[in-house]
Amino acid sequence: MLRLEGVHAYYGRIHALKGVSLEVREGHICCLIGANGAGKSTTLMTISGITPIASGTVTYQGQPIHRVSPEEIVRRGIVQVPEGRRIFPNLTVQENLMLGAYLQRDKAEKLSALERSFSMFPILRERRRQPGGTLSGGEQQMLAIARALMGTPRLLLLDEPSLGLAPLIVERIMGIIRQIRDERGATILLVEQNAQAALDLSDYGYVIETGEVVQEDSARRLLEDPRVREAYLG
Amino acid sequence: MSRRTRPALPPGLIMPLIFLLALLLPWIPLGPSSNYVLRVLTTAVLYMILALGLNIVPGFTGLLDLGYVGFYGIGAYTSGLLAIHYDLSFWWILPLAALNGALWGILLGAPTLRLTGDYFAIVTFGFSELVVLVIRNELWLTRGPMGLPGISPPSLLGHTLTKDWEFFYLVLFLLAVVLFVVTRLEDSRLGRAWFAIRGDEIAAQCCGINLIRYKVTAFAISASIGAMGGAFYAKWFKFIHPDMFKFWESILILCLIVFGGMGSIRGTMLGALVLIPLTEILRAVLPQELFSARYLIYGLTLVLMMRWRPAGLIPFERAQEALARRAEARIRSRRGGEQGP
Amino acid sequence: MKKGYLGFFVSLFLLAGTAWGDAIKIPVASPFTGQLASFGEGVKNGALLKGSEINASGGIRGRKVKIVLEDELCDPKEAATVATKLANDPAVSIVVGHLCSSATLAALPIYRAAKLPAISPASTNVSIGKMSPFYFRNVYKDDFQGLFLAKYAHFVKGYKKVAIFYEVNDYSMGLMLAFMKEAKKLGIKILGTEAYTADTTDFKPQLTKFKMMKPDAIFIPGYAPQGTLIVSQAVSLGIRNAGFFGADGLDDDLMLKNPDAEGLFVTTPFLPDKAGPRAAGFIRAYRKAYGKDPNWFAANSYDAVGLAAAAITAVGQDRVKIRDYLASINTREKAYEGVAGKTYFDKNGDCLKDAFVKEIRGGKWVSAQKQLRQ
Amino acid sequence: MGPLHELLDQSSLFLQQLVNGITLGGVYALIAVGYTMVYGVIQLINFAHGEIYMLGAFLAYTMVTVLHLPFFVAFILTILLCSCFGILLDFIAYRPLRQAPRLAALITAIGMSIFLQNLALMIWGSQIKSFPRELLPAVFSRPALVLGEITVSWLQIFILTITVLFMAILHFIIHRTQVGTAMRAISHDKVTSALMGIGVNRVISFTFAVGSAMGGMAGILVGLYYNAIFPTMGYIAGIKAFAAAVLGGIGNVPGAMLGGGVLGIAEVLGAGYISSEYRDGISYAVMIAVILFKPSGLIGKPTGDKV
Amino acid sequence: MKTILRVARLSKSFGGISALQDIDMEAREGQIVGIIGPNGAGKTTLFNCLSSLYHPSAGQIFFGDRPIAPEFSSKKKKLVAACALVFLFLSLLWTPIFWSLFVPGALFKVETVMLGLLLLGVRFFTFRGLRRFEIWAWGLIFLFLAADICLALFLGGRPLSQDRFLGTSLPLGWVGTPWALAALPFSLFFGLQLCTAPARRLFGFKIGPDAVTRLGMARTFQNIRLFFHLSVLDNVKIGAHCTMRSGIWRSLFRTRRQRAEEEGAEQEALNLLRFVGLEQRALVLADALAYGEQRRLEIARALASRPRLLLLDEPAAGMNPQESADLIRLIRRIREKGVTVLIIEHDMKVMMNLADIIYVLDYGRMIAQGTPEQIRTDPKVIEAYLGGGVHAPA
Repeated sequence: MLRLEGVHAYYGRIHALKGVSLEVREGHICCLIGANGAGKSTTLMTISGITPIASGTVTYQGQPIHRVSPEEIVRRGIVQVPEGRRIFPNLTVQENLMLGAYLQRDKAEKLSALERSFSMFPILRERRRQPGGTLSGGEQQMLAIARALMGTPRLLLLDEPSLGLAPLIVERIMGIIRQIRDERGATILLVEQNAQAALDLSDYGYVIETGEVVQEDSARRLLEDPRVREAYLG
Repeated sequence: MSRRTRPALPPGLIMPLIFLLALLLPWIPLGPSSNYVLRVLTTAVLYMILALGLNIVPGFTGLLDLGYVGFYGIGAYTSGLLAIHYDLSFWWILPLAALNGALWGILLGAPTLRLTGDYFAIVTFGFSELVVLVIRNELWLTRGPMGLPGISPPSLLGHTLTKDWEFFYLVLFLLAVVLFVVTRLEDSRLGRAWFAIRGDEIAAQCCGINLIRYKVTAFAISASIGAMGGAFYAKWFKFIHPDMFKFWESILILCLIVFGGMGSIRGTMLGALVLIPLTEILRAVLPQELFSARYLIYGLTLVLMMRWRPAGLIPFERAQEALARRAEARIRSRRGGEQGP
Repeated sequence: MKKGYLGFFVSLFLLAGTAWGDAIKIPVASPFTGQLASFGEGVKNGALLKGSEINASGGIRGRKVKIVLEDELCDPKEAATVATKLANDPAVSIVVGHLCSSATLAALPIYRAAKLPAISPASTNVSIGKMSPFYFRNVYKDDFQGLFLAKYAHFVKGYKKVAIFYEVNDYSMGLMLAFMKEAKKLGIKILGTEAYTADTTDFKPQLTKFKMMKPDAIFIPGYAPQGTLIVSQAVSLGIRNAGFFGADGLDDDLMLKNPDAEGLFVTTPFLPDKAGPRAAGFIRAYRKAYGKDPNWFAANSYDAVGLAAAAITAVGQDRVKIRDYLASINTREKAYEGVAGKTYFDKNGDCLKDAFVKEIRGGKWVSAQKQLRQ
Repeated sequence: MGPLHELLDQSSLFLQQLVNGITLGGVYALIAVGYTMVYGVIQLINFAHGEIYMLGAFLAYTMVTVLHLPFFVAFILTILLCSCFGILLDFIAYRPLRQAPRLAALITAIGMSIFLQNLALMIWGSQIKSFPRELLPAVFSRPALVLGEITVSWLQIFILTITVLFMAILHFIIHRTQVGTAMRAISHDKVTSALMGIGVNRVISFTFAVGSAMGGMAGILVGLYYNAIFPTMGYIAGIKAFAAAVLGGIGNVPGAMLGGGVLGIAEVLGAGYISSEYRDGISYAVMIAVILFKPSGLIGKPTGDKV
Repeated sequence: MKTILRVARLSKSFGGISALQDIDMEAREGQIVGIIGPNGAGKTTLFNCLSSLYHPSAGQIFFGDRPIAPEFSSKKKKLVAACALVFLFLSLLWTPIFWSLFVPGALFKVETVMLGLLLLGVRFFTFRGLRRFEIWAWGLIFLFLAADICLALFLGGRPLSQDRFLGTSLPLGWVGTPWALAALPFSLFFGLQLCTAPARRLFGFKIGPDAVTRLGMARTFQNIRLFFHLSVLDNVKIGAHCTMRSGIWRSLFRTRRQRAEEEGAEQEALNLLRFVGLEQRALVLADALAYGEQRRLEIARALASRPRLLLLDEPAAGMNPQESADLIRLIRRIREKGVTVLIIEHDMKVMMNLADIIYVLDYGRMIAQGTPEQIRTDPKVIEAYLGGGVHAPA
């Protein structure tokens, strides 16, 4: 479904990606694990078309998308939940959600999408009139995911959904991610530091280190790999 | 140091050589218009001084100062009033004007320098407009829009300066003084602190640099150089008028340093040397209707420079590389000294 | 044109001074562009007309005269640069200019240092006269004009209470001070003074204040672009039974476009129908050349060029001699007979001339029925 | 004159000044909206906004006098042209610098402002132009309301109505429509907005278009009200409108309205009661004071810089 | 071992969301103290509070015995508020009265009322600043006094009618001047009082990051913050800023003292660069360095201020294993120089064999503290760090 080949990218002055190649298959949950500053977020940003790539290709359903505007990428069904949630704190929950369906022109369609996300995250319905900034961390993460789902993505990019959340909530979020794949049929590319949680959930995994993919395998085998255990699981 | 190109001359010699050339300039026979050429060059050197002064704030500390002309005006009026009411010699007036400029720089800078960039620019702009308003309206002090005529020319050892070449030498001398000050400060603890502030305010703070204090210092020095320029201007023109210190002047000077390279001393001087005579050339070349709109070209310069060459003709980095080269020479000579005996 | 110099800096500087060949150069420095360009236009037309007339009658001592226009935008700084350029040009022996007093004051020290005489057709500021022995003007001073206006307002119009709305500039304030001084003597009550700056367009706060004072008249010692706005804003505020008057700054056709300005009167140094017989030819020629009536700027600059030409004819192109010649025109008997009356200078280079009053009637400038003689 | 009479005079003077001030404030508010919207979305002080206001006045003037269009057609056309011009300005000058340091964008804005001002000087000359009265709807020059000594003209009412109307429309656009929500989102976080599929540049262009339309409209109204159009009119008005925007809280449309009103009244009362020489000084002083003591303005929310 | 840093009940919240809650920790001289926790746990916020870039919402920080973030007891807060209020009322009443003393009838003039209203607004914000212990607010009070004096001078001899050309006004207010002169020493005294140490102690002003650095606490940043346009050597010399003394005049005249100081700083900077292994790169501009080199340069810059406590914010981020190993050696050597080190790292492995004591932050709270051994086996840590249900290998 999505394929990166030899992608080089710069983050400011830093050569953040040094030839990353990876592939996400339709219907899979695929995860990208690595330390801080390894280039995980940059990878997602290049897929979404925010960070321009210096060389290499990104293809989505057979078409190159690395020269396409972020807007068009979203229109084609790749939606990202950025790191640190990045909800709009001054907008209400409902406005946040409606922004997720920005490209959807049909009003009725929008409302039904809103209804769906409220049924998936009942807590958001209660808080629909509150500014996004007043939600707790977990609620914000749910809002961020719900907002991304409003655009009915075919490929969902999740950047560290467990960031700064209490373990119980992390578990819930992970459950939701699986639910999204199962119920909505979306393909998911998950970037995580919390390797254990991520690998538990995923079908396939990549390990990224200082801008290079150093290991890839099915999630189960990665979990058992001594090197991965040593490096990321403490 | 990959980008480095070694100059044909030792770097320490270039400036004195240029000065020497400048000193010879009045004696090059240029026919009847040589005095006109000299006057244009005097203006250019005056603007070099002003640009060097302004450069300290946006160039060294990275804050956009739109109120520079306010200090220029303060200097000019200090000079004019002191000359008229107290008949002081130029050599007293000069430091007094600089001091007055610095005083106002501190007064303005202390509360405003904690503002972020855009707001700071706006406040300084407001300040310069207020200065012009005060000059224009306080008749008892400045004669307002009547201007201040009859300022006596400067004198040296009992000789009153009247000739154009004498003023040219005087302004060159001032330039040398300002250049001395600016280059010395550039390569000192103070200069490094300014550069640090320009680079990254938070990191600079975490290096122990008191932002407000160093910004205010920069502002005060910049203001006093501006005021010195104004003092010379008043003594040179012998007449000053509030209209001479309008916002346009600030823009013109800003344009000089943007064109030459913000933060680079040589760039700043080059900017003045190119753009000021250009005005005179435009006067000769352009039809009159277009000449009155010549600021169009300055505006365009700002826009285009920012778009295509934001660092100017001689970028800040080049100046820093030059500093590094100087440090290298210093270290090498010290090593040589150690190994010698 | 000067397009030929589009080359090198140096050659440009070298040539800029000397390229007009054999003709006698008489530079005219005034604002020909900028806010005050409409005043400069009169200066330009008058000077050019005189120049071509001199040439048509055989030039000065057989040499042609060339009027060189120097634009200084009424900006003191520009004026100083222009002055330097002229002062250093050996082909220039006398300058006609400048128009604005601030420009004149900036240029003065330079002319003085270069011993270059200059005649201003329009700088009325009081302080100019004493600044330089090389400076002359064939226009009256502000103090005279202000005094004259006060007298006129008192004796002819019979105003008792006057409010003054002045611009913050040398011209306007000089007029105001002179007016107030005389008004005090004559017993006119000054209800108040308010100021505005040149780039203002909203005069309502000040006018509202005037409205409550109920003045007989509002004195506007400013320029026409603002004057017309002031008048129409005053009328729109409901100031209806007050008269408006100003000085020569308001003497501009711009005022005529404003229907509210009906009845406004101004002083002027030159009135076509009150001028002597000498002026008739000038007015005819001017109408023919430019299709309109000359204003006082045109008349004065016509005279100033005439004076310059007379001086050159008399003593040649030596700057100091020209100055001495001009300074010697110091009695009414020796006066230069121009289209705007006789011109002779006092020891400061100032001149004493009559002022006339004209007013707007039926959308046209007409001379006031009652004139006041000195 | 009895004391009662004087009191009456004084109070009607005050009321008339208030009317003048409110009208002036309405004009400031209309210009200030352009600053506020652009600043709100991309944190840029669009110095050239005052020039758009000036262009608005000149375009309408040209259309009325040269092309002989009816006034209201010229009015609409000018507004449209101005908004196109705003988009163009953004496209040429600011878009290439979106990633550049803010200083660069600010200098570009100043350069653009000077460029436009002098361009207008070149095209239209520096002399003050005014709308020929016979080409305007006659109602503008008639007083609408004369209450004793107080006069309110139809034009004043027209200006105020338009100001209030458009402020309401803008408030609606920003808070109730999708593009308004997008604007607010972009002002907070451009990257995330792009990730939501919002065409960031398009929304910014829209912002420029709306702001410039308001500026152009203000230009026409001022041209009518004071009957004076000249190339430097945008410079002072622009700065004062910026002061109004800051006073109200920059990035905040009702704030612009409030700030404009307060500044207009302060200026007129200041000119009327304190010193007419320092009239511009009052605006500058208010602006400096607000920036120093409460940069977030009267009703703006403070925004902290993140480390 | 002396305690060098003590944090007590530190809390920090941003607009209602608390990033740190009730943090207690301390560092002793010569220790390497680790702070770990997952991303977003509030580690960097803690550092920002320590280096005074943020002011904590509550709690205290002591560096040695100096308070960096003094806590204001409610009693003290009330005292300050009362003082401020009294001052405000006094000055509000005082201004028109003061003016009316030399401007006849000023009390009843529109001008006075309007200016009074304007000043009322300004004074209101001053009042707020005072309550928030912002030092500028006190500066403002100073300014008010100055403004009153200037207005006295300015308006003094002038009749307040619009008509200043007819009135006989003197350029300086000969009536106002004595009053102003009388007020001057009073305001000077008052202002100076506020700047002196006892006043500072009473009101407990916040101190800025620069002051913290001068006290001997230096730091690095998670996202590298170098002066990229300057040379590597100059970066380190800027770090040494607070060890140097020469000001404008000495720099202008290049006195012997200044030259010696510069030379010394340069030598020390070169030594430090050798210490971190960047000596060869001393004269290139910092943006030409590779990522790992930039991190080391940041450490060198921080060391140049001769700190007693060094804060390292994720120094190993983005490094490969080889580089992190070098880094660990470097940090050990720093400790050997007698510098206490406080490290943030989310990578447990680095911390385990480096730190003497580890604090674990999670979700803004301190959930555990102890030696690496204790931490490794703490169930709460394992849960927070690795997610529920999994046990880390012992």
